[in-house]
Amino acid sequence: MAKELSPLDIYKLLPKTNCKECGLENCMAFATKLVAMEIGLDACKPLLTSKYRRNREKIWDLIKPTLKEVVIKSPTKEVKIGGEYVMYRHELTYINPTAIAVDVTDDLPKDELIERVKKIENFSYSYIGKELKLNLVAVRSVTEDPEKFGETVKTVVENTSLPMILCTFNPKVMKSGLSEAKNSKPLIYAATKDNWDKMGELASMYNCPLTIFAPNDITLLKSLVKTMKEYGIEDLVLDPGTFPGDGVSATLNNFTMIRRAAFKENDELLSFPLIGTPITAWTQEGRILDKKWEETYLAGMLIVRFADALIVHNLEGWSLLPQIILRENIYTDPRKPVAVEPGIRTFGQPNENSPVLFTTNFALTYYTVAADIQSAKLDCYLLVVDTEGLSVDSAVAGRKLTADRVADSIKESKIEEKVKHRKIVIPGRASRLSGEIEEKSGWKVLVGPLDSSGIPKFMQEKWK
Amino acid sequence: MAKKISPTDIYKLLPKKNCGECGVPTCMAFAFKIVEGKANPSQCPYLSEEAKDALLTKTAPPVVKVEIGTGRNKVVIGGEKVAFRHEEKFYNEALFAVEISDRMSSEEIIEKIKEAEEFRIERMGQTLKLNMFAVKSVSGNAEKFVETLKIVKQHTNLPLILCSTTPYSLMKALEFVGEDKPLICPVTSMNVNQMAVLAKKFKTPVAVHGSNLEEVKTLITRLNQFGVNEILIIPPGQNLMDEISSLTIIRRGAVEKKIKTLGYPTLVFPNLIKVNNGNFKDYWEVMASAAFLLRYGGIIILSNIVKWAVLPLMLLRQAIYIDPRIPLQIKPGLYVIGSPDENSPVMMTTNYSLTYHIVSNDLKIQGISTYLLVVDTGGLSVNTSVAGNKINPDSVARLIKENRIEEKVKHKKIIIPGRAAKLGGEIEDVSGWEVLVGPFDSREIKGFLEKKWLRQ
Amino acid sequence: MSSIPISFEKYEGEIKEVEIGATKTEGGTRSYSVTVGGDKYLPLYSFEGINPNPPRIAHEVYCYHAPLPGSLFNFFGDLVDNPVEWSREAVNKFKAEMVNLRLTDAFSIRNETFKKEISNVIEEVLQAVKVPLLITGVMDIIEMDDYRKNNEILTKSAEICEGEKCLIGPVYTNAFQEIGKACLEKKHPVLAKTNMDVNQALKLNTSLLNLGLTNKEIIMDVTTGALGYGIEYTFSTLERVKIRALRGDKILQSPSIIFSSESWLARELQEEDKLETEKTGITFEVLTAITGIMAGANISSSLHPEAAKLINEFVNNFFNEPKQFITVEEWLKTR
Amino acid sequence: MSEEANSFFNSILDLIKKLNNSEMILENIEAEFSELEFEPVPQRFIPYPAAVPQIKKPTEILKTEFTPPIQIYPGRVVEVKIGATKKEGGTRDKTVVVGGETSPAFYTFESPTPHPPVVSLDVFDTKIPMAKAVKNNWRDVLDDPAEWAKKAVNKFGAEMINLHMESIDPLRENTSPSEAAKTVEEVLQAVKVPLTVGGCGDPVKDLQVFEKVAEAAEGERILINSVTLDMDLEKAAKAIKEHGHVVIAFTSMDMQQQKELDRKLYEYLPKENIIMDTTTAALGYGLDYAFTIMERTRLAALMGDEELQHPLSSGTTNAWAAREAWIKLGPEWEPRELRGPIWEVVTALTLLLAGVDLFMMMHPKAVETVKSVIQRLVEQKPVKPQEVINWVTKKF
Repeated sequence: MAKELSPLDIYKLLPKTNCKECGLENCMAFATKLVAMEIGLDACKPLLTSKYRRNREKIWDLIKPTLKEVVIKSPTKEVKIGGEYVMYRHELTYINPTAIAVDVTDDLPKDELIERVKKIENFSYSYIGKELKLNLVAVRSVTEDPEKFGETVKTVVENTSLPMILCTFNPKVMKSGLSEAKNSKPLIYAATKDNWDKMGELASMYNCPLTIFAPNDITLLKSLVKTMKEYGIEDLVLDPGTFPGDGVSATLNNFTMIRRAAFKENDELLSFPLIGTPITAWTQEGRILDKKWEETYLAGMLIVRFADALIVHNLEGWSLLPQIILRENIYTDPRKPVAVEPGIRTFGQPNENSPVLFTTNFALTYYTVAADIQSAKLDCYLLVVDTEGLSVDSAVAGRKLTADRVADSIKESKIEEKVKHRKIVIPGRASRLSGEIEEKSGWKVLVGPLDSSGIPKFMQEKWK
Repeated sequence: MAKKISPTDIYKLLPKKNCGECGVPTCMAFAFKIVEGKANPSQCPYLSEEAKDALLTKTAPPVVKVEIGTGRNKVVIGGEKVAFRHEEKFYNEALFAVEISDRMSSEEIIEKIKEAEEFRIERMGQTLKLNMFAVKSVSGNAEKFVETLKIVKQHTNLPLILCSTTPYSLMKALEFVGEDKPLICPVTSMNVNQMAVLAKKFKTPVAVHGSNLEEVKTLITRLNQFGVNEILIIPPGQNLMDEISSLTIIRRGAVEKKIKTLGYPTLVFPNLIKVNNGNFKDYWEVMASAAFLLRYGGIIILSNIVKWAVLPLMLLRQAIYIDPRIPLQIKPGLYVIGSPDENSPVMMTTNYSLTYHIVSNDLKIQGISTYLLVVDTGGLSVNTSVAGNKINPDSVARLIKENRIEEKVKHKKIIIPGRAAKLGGEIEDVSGWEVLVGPFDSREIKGFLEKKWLRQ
Repeated sequence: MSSIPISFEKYEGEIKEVEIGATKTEGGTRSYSVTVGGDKYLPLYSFEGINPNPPRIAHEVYCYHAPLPGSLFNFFGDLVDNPVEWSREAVNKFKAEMVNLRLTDAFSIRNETFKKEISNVIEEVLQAVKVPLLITGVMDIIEMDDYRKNNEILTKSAEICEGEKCLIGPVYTNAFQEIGKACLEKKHPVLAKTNMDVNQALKLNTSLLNLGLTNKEIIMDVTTGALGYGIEYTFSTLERVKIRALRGDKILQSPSIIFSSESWLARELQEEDKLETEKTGITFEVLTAITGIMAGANISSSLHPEAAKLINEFVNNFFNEPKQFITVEEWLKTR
Repeated sequence: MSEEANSFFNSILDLIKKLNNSEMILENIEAEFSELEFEPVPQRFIPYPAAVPQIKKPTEILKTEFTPPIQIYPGRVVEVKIGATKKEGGTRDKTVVVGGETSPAFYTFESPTPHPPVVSLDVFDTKIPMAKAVKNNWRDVLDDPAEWAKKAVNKFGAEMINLHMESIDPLRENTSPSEAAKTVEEVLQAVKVPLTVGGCGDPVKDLQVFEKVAEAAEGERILINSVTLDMDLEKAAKAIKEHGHVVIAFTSMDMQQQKELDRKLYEYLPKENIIMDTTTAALGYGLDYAFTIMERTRLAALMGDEELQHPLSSGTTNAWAAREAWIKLGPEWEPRELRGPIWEVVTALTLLLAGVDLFMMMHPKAVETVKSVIQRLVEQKPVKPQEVINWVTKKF
C-alpha cells in the first residue's frame, strides 16, 4: 500500500451511494477509516456485488499490504502471517505478530503426543491484561512413514484447535498428512529444488499454503517462487534457512535482504512471509542446555529481524516467555498512546482508613500494579501520577517524577476528603524522593516495595 | 615464457573456406595472424556465434582490456598478453593521470589542467601527452566534490579517475559525470558492495585496493558476482619493493598461470612514497614512476607536471611500448630543414625515426638549412641498413627526381652519411649527381660543411 | 588456483660473481674490492629471493674532452681538465665506490698526444685513489684502425695496473685476443662489448672462454642505448641474456653493465637554460640506470654524482631499507 | 448475463454463504455457462481470486536473477575512541573504538562492521538492589569496586568497566567528589581496560564529581556517563575536554531532545568525543520504544542527520528491572537462573540489531553470549547448509 495513499484515491472508486451499510455516515468517512486501517474492506456491502467487482479489485491493489498475507487454518481457528505494510515498525505498524509453532514428531507414542499437544495449546502468560499464547503445532515426520504421519496428524487434529505446519520433504508422507487434516489449511513445509513439482501438486490440490525452502540460496528461492506462481499457487511462505552457530550472520543477512528487496525494491517474487526455524539449533553437537539457550536467542533475533513465523522445539517456560513478550512488544502499534489517564482509582471498597498508594501513568506500570493489587484483594485508593507515560525509574531518571508533581496530584485528587489519615505508600524505586515528598505534600511517606508483587506482604507488615 | 595458443586450436574453430574475405588468403594463415595479435577473429564474416565466443575467450588476452572515458579522448589500458616485451609486445601504453584535489582553489585547478593539456611533445612521429586527471575528494563532502568536478569538466574532457573512500560522494559525482565512464576508486572490503552497485549502474570501471593479494582476489570475485568485470588492481604493498613484487606476481600470475582474478591492468600511486628530505621527494616520485612503468604499471598518477620529470618518463613509456618486431618509421620523402635556397646542400639519411630524430635535431642545433632526403630502409638505422644493403641507390635517384630537387638547387652535389661511403659510386652512376661522403656523426656536419662545402 | 604461486620458474643456472679491485693480500693496492653478480633470481624479484650482491655504481672520469652538454661542464668546472684531481674529488667528495677511467674515444684517439699522457694518468690515479678501477677505451669504433689503437692502449693499461684487478675493456667480437691475453696474464676482468644482440654476446663470451678466461672474469656490455635513444633494445637484450643465463646457458652466466652516462648525449639536453637541463639530465641518467638495473644490469657506470646518489638510493630500497609508502586512504586525506 | 444464468448464479451464491467461513472444494461441478463468475464468501482483506486460468504446469524450475539490494547512505557514524595507552598519555593496556558505521546494524551483505560493538561490565561503588541470579556471581566483591572490576576483567573477560558512583547521591551516602575520585583512581590501578564513570542522576552533584574525576583521571580518556540537558553543559564539557575524556549524552527516548543535547555539546566538544544513550527499557517494559528510538536514530544518522551521527550505548542491566527476570512465577517458568540471564540476552540482542555499539551488562553468562553473537555476526563465516537441512527428520 503506498504510504502516501489519500482517502480521495479510494473515494473515487466507491459506489458513493452513502448507503451507511458500513455503519459510517458516508463513503468519504469509510474511505478515510479504510486508509487508516480502522475498518475492513468487506464492511462496504455494495462493493461485493459483481457490478463493482472491478472497483473492488482496484481498491484492493491500492490498500493491499506489500507482503502477501497467508492464512493457516484449523477447522475452528486461523492464524494470519505476513500481510505487512512496512519494513520498519516505526514507518507505520506491524500487523500480524510472528506465529510461534512448537514441534511434535510422528514417532511419539499417542499419549505422549496428546500430552505435548495439550501443553502447547494450554501454554499461556498474562501480560498487561492480555493472555499471550502459542499459535501453531509443527508436525514433523521423523519416521518418513506415510501411515505413521497420517495417524499423528489425525491425533493432533482431534486434540487441538491450533492450526498445523506439516513438516516433511517426502511428498508421499505429506499427502497422507494432508488427507488427514480434514477441513483445515495446514502450512505445507516444504517444497525444495528436488520435490517442488509434487509439493506444488499437493498445495494446489488441497489448496494449502506452501513453504519454499532454499537454504542460503536466494536466487534458487526466487526461481522456485516464480515456478510456483506459474503453478497458480499464490499463498507462499519463504524459508532461506536458519543456521545456528557461525551461520547466524548469513541467516540475518538472508532475512534482511529478502525483506529489503520486497519493500525497498518492490521485488514481487520475494514479497511473501518469512519462516524462521530456530529449532535447527538442536542439530548441533554439544550440551542440551546450550542448544535450548541458542534456540531461544536465535528466536528472539528472528522476531526482530523479520520472521513472520517460527518453529521451535523447547516447550520450557523460561525459553518461550522472552519470545512471546518480545513478539508482543515488537508488534504493538507504536502509534497507540502508551499512557493511561492520570487521577485516582479505587480498588475493592476502600473507606476513610484505607491505604493510599501512587504509581505512574505508563500503561505497563499501571496495569502491573493494578493486577497485583487485585490479586491481593486489597481495598485502597491508587493515585496515578502523570509522568508523560514513563515507568517509575525512567521517570525518576528523566526527572518526570518529582516531589512537586506528587504533591500537586494529591491536591487535585481531593483524596484528603476521602481518608482521615495522611500516609501515602510510594513505589520502592522512588525511595530517593521520600523526604522531598513529605516536605512538599505534608503527607507521611511509607517507602513501598521495589516491585508491586511485594505489595501484599508490605501492607500486612507495614500498614497499621 | 607465456604459453602461446597454438594456431591449430584457432584453425579448428574457423570455417576453413579459405574465402580470403578476412583479408588473409587461407584460414590457417588467418589463424597465425590471430595468434600474433595481428588480426581479430571478428574479421571473419562466417564465424558462428559459439565459434566467435569460443575464439574470443581463447584469444582474449589474459589481462582484461579496460576502456575509460568516451569519445575522442577515450583511453584503453590492459589487454596485455606477455610478461616480457621481447616475447611479443606490450599492447596498450601506460597512462599518465595528473592529480587534482577538491581542496585546491578553482584557479589552481584551471591552471593545472591548462598546464597538463598543453604539455605535448612531438617525437619520432608520435605526440607524447598526459592522458587523464585523477580527481580526489579530500574534503569527504559530496557537494564540494561535485563542485570541483564542475570546474574540471569546463576545462577538459580527458577521461577522469574519481577517488573517494565514501561511496556516497562517488554516487553524487557519477550522477554528474557518469556517462563519461570515469574510473572510480578505491574499492575496499569496507565498500565493495556499494561500489559494485555504482559500477553496475553507471557501467564504469573500478580500481580495487586490498591489503594483500588474497584480499584483492576476494574483492574481485565479489565484483564479478555483481557482473562488474572492468577492473584495475592497485598493487598491495607498504613499500616500493613489495609493490614491484605485487605487480610482477599479478602480471605473470595472469599471463603464465592463467589466474583469472589477477588478469587485470593496474593503477599505481608513485606519489605515495614517504621521503623526508624535501629535494629528493620529486626525484623519488620519478624513480618510482619509472620502476612502475617498467614493471607493468597501467595508470600512473603523477602529483604535478614538472617538465624535467615528465619528459623523461614519457620517453621511457614511448620506448617500452614500441613494438620490438617492427621498428618505428617515418614517411620517406623530402624534409626541408631551416630555410634552404638554391645554394644550400642536399643531404640523405634513412627513415628509422630515431636516426631522422638525431640528424634533424643536430642540423637544427648547428643552424644548418638543407634539403634532407629520407630514404625508405624499412625503418633501419644507417649502420644496419648499410650492413644489410637495405639502401637501394635507385630509390635515392627516384627521390631526387620525384621531389624535383634539380629545380630547387643550382648544384648537383649530394652529401651521404659517412657510414654509407660504400654506396657513393653506385649512387653517382644512377642519379648522375656528385656524391660527397659526409661525417660519421651528424654532430660533425657543421665542421664538414665549413671544410668541404663552403669553400667551393 | 587458490593460493598465489610465489615463484614462477625454478632456475638451474646462476650468474657467477666477478671481483673488481685487488687488496694488498691479493697483490693489489686497493683498500677494498667490489663483488658484483651471483644473481640467483631475476632482478628485483624480491618475492622469489634477494640476490647476494646489489648493483654497484662506478663514477666516470674522462681523460679527454667528451661531447658533454654545457650543464655538466659547469658542474665539474676545471676538474674536466685534470682526470687525477677529478678522480680524487669523485672518491672524497662524491663518495664514489669505484672509478671508471674513460681513457679516450674514436675522435680523441686520433690526436696522438693523448696516448703518452694516458699511461701517466693511470699511474697517478692508482696512487691518488684506493678504490677499485674500471679502465675503459674506445666505445664508439668507427674504422678498423680504431680497433688497433684500442688494443694497444688497453694492453698498455693492463700492464700498468698489473695485479690491481681492474675491469678493462671494451673488447669486441672481432678484436679481443690481445686485450684478452693481457688481462688473463695480468689478472684483470674483461668488459665484453656487443651490439644489443644475444647471439653476438654468446659469440664474444665463447671466444673469451676459449682464451682461458672464466665467467668470473667477464662483465657483459650489450651496449647502452640512452633513454629515448634505443634504451628499449638495451632493456630487452639485458632481459633475454639474464633469463637465458638463469635457465642454464653457461656461456652467458656473467654479470652485465649499463652506461647511464650515455644519457648525457641526448639531444634534448643541448638546450641552454642551465638549471632545467641539469635536472632533466640527472633524471635521464637515473631512468637509464633504473631501466638497466630492472633488466638485470649489475653495474651502473654513471657520470653526474647527484644521479649516482639517487641510483644508489633506488638500489638500496630493494636490498635493505625499503622506502615506506603512505596508504591510499592517507593519500585521500592529504591536500 | 441472461436471466436464467443469473438465477443459477444466485443459487450458487446462497449455497456458499451458508457454508460461512469454511470453503467448499469445487472439484466435480461442471459449469455450463462459460461466463459463470465465481464469488467466494468475502473474507476481511481477501481479494477476489482471478478466474482460474487453465494451469500450464512448468516442467522445470524457471530461472531468475537475484542481486543483493545494496543502498548507499550519505551519512556516517563517527568513530569514538575510549581509553588511552601509555603512548597516548594514559595507562590502559588496550583502548576501544566504537562506531564508524556506513550501513544499518549488521547489514553486512552491504558493508562490513567497522568496529565490533563492545560489551562492558557494571561495577557499583555501593550496595544496590540486585537479583539473586546476578548477585551469586559477585557476592565476594560487592563492597570493593577495585576487586569487583578485577574479577569482571580477569574472570569474565570484560573489555571495559562501567563504574557507577551511586554513593554520591545526596539522598544516599552523599560521598564527596574527592572520595569519588579516589575510588576511580583505585579502579584505574586495579584494571588496565578502558573505564566508564557513571554519576547518580543528580545534575548538580554529578557535575561536581565529574570535574574532580576528570582531573584525577587526567589523560586516561575515560567515558563520563552522562551529561543531560538540565546540567551545566559548558562546565561539564570544559572539564571533559581539558582532561582529554569522552562523554555519553543521555536523553530519555526523545529524538528531538537528543538532537538538542548533541547540538549544544558541539559548541564545546568535537563530535568524536560524544556517544549517545537514548535510554534502555527492559524486555516487556518498554523495550519496543527503546528499540524504535535507536533504530530511527541510526537510520536518521545514515540518511545524513549530522546531529545523530554518534555511536549508541545501552544500559542493558536495566533488563533486570523487568519482574519476569527475577520474580517467582511457578514451577513451569523455572529455573530463574536461566530466565534472568536470557532476559538480559534478548534485551541486548534486540538493541544490537537496532545499532547499539556499547553494552553495559551484569550477568556473566549474558555477557558471554552477547559477545559470541557479536563476534559471529562480524566474522560472517561461510555457511554449510547440509548440516541443518535434516532438522525436519532428526530426533532431538
